Amino acid sequence: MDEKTLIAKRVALELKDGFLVNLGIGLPTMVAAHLPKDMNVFFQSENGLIGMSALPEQGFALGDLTDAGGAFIGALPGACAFDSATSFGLIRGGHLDVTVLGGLQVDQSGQLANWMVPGKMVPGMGGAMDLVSGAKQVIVAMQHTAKGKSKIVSKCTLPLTSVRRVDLIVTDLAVLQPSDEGLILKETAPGVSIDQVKAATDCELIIPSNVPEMQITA
Amino acid sequence: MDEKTLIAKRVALELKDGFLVNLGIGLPTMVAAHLPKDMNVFFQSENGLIGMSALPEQGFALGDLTDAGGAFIGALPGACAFDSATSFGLIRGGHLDVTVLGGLQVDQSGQLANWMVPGKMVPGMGGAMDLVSGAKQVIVAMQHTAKGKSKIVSKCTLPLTSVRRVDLIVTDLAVLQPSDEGLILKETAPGVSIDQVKAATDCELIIPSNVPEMQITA
Amino acid sequence: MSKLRTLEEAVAATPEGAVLMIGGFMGAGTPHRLMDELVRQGKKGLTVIANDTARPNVGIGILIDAKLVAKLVTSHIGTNPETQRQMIAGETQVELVPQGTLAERIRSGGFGLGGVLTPTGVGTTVDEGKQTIEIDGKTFLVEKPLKADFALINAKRADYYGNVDYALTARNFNPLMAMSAETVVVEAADIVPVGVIPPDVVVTPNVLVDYLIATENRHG
Amino acid sequence: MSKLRTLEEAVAATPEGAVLMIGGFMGAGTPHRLMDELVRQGKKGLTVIANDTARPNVGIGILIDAKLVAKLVTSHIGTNPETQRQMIAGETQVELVPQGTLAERIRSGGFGLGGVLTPTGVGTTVDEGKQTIEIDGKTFLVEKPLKADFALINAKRADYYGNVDYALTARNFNPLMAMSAETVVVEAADIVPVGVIPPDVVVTPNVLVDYLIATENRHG
Repeated sequence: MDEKTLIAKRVALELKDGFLVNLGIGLPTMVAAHLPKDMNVFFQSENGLIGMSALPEQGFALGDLTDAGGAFIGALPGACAFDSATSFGLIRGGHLDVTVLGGLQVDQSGQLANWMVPGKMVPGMGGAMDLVSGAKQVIVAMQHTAKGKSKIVSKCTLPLTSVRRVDLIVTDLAVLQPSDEGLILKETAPGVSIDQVKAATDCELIIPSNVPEMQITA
Repeated sequence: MDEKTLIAKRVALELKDGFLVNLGIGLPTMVAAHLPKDMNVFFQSENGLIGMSALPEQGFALGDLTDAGGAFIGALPGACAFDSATSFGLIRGGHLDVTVLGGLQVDQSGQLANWMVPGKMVPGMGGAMDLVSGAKQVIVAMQHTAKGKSKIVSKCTLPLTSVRRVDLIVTDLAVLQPSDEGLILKETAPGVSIDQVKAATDCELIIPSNVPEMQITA
Repeated sequence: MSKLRTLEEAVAATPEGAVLMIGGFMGAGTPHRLMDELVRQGKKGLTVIANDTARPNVGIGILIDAKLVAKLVTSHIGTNPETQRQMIAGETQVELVPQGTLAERIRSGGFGLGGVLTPTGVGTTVDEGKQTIEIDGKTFLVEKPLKADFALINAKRADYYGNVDYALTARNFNPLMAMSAETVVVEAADIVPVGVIPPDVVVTPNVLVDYLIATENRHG
Repeated sequence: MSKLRTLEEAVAATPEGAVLMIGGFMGAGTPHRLMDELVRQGKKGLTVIANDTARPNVGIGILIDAKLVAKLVTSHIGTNPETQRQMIAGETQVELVPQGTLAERIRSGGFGLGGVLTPTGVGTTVDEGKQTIEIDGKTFLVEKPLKADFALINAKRADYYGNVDYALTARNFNPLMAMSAETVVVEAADIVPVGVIPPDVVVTPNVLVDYLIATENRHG
């Protein structure tokens, strides 16, 4: 199993029947493919739809039915469409149960930076700031390191997405839970030791006496 | 012609093709019946409809189609329904061309009181405060006097509906236009002298050299 | 999990003293069966947020008649003399709010906004005790968001997921309230299979709705 | 009076340097014929308020390609390297706004509100130079309303009065913008007789719409 699939499968375990869920572009989108078949989760596309699905078949695309990345999607029976103010009312108003987002950095206090690298990348925050400020649960899904450097740091050096503390961080090495005291190591990835996680992390971790391995089905 | 019909007919002359218009309960509602047949005015019911009409026929009522007073209405072809926030967005946002409202008092500065008589009548302001604050034109349609006392006063003693100056006052005796300098007597009712208007008014009026009579068709 | 509830179950879930948002405008768009059942179960001490209390024996007026309402946040009570009597007698506490402000306060509660900046009411008795803010030389009132424990909603149709649309002027405050309450109870004229209401026609998204009041099935 | 205009007439009415709100999200729900005609007529110095600039040669991206945009108020330019290049080169001034804030700022402009009180952006670079307000112990940014000279709207259908509905995710910012511009221009896939769109299905009320771009009639 590649690292991205591992992360997606682990995040999928956090979703529950009836949840309204937003998946960010990229890795987070992969989560949808790893839900139990009998679980009824509603996916919101922040450009104005609940009930999005993967495009059911080649040739079934419609230019007026796209995701936040502009890619063609499908709509499940029971889908509903709405304008951007309503879409972000759902997000900011606490109606969105879970948002899964990528990250550039998460720090010891649980704050996320994921929209800008000054002088290098200025994409704009899109919906990220509203999603992190407003969702009931914010899950960051990302590689633990990039180009050999940890993305888990003591204090974000990149511009913050929100001052709100995220709820869970799922990486290819570990599951971390931010708390008042710092980041708690909740799980390690299959075959990864606690020391490997610590070595790949640029800040202190709180290590409980028992740190189980992620329970991921092949 | 009775006094209310006179007022309604005079107000009707202020409406123009394509206007969005809100008529208050009571006397203002009568304005709709006095428009030229070929004029296309859109009436907004603030409870959430554009395109309201009188009930076309006995037996054509629907409980889900009522005016702001709860009375059954009709909907013309091209009508549209919306929620209360949108309805007042249209009103507050300056999309409503004209609102015609009743009044308890209007004063020399053009401010209106029409929602409360302390100790006597506490109906609540309903939509009146938004209508007076937000409409492009506010026309007050009312009797000039009530129980022998003028409703046009130097300073409102009743609680104001808004600090915004109304645009026109149409009574059974006169048409008055508020200005920076005070109330200008624009027209007198048929058979009513300037002195009669002054006698029935509890504040100074500005009297132009030429004050025409209202042009009302029988 | 099915959202269907009997009328009795849905109202039983509403504790005495609850804060209720109730849709409707002079009775049109008010969930009438829920009103009747609240009276039958005698739920007392309610805070009601609603445009109006219609008339005695009509719409929300029947909760007033039954003396169930301790506090009322509303734009208009002029058509209900019993509400006025209870207010003057001190039996019901009444907060009068301009209608457009009431709509936006309810919306802002459900949309996660800090409140509403409105010109309506500035310089009137409505602005007493309220914060004002100057923006580009204009003065606005800061009006606070409203939230509720329960929203009681009248709909034209719901599907079994809880997607809802509304009928004409019966829409009014209903979709706003469906965003702003902890538990949203929908009394629909019809409950239809999922997929029957086209996505573009849905006004209230399914995820907002908690209970659907079962309709009576008269055949079969 | 008919609201029908040719594409050429409608765009000719837009002066150079105008403030335009343009619907669409990555091209879906952007009025493409109006985009093409703006480029053909070479309307320069525009201020564009829009969610994004899609990609080069897609959606609003074609206005960027043609260097017509002097100022851009948007939530995202990450998918359009040419917009980024123009920003960095100082050719286009870009104001980045969180998407939900952008939607509410546009709405508040058209709804006559003084602005938006949002928690989004507090404590980030977005709050620089902005007023904040404390409400019941929580801090909110005061974000100002947006208005435009023209709104360019993509619709599924319009009737000849100008009642409009939208298709799926092509709705996005379009109905908000239709409330907030002096002149509203609608490019609809279909223009249908008055009465064809049911009152409950209309999203943008006819009175907001000024011009309807005539569709090509291919029969008869």
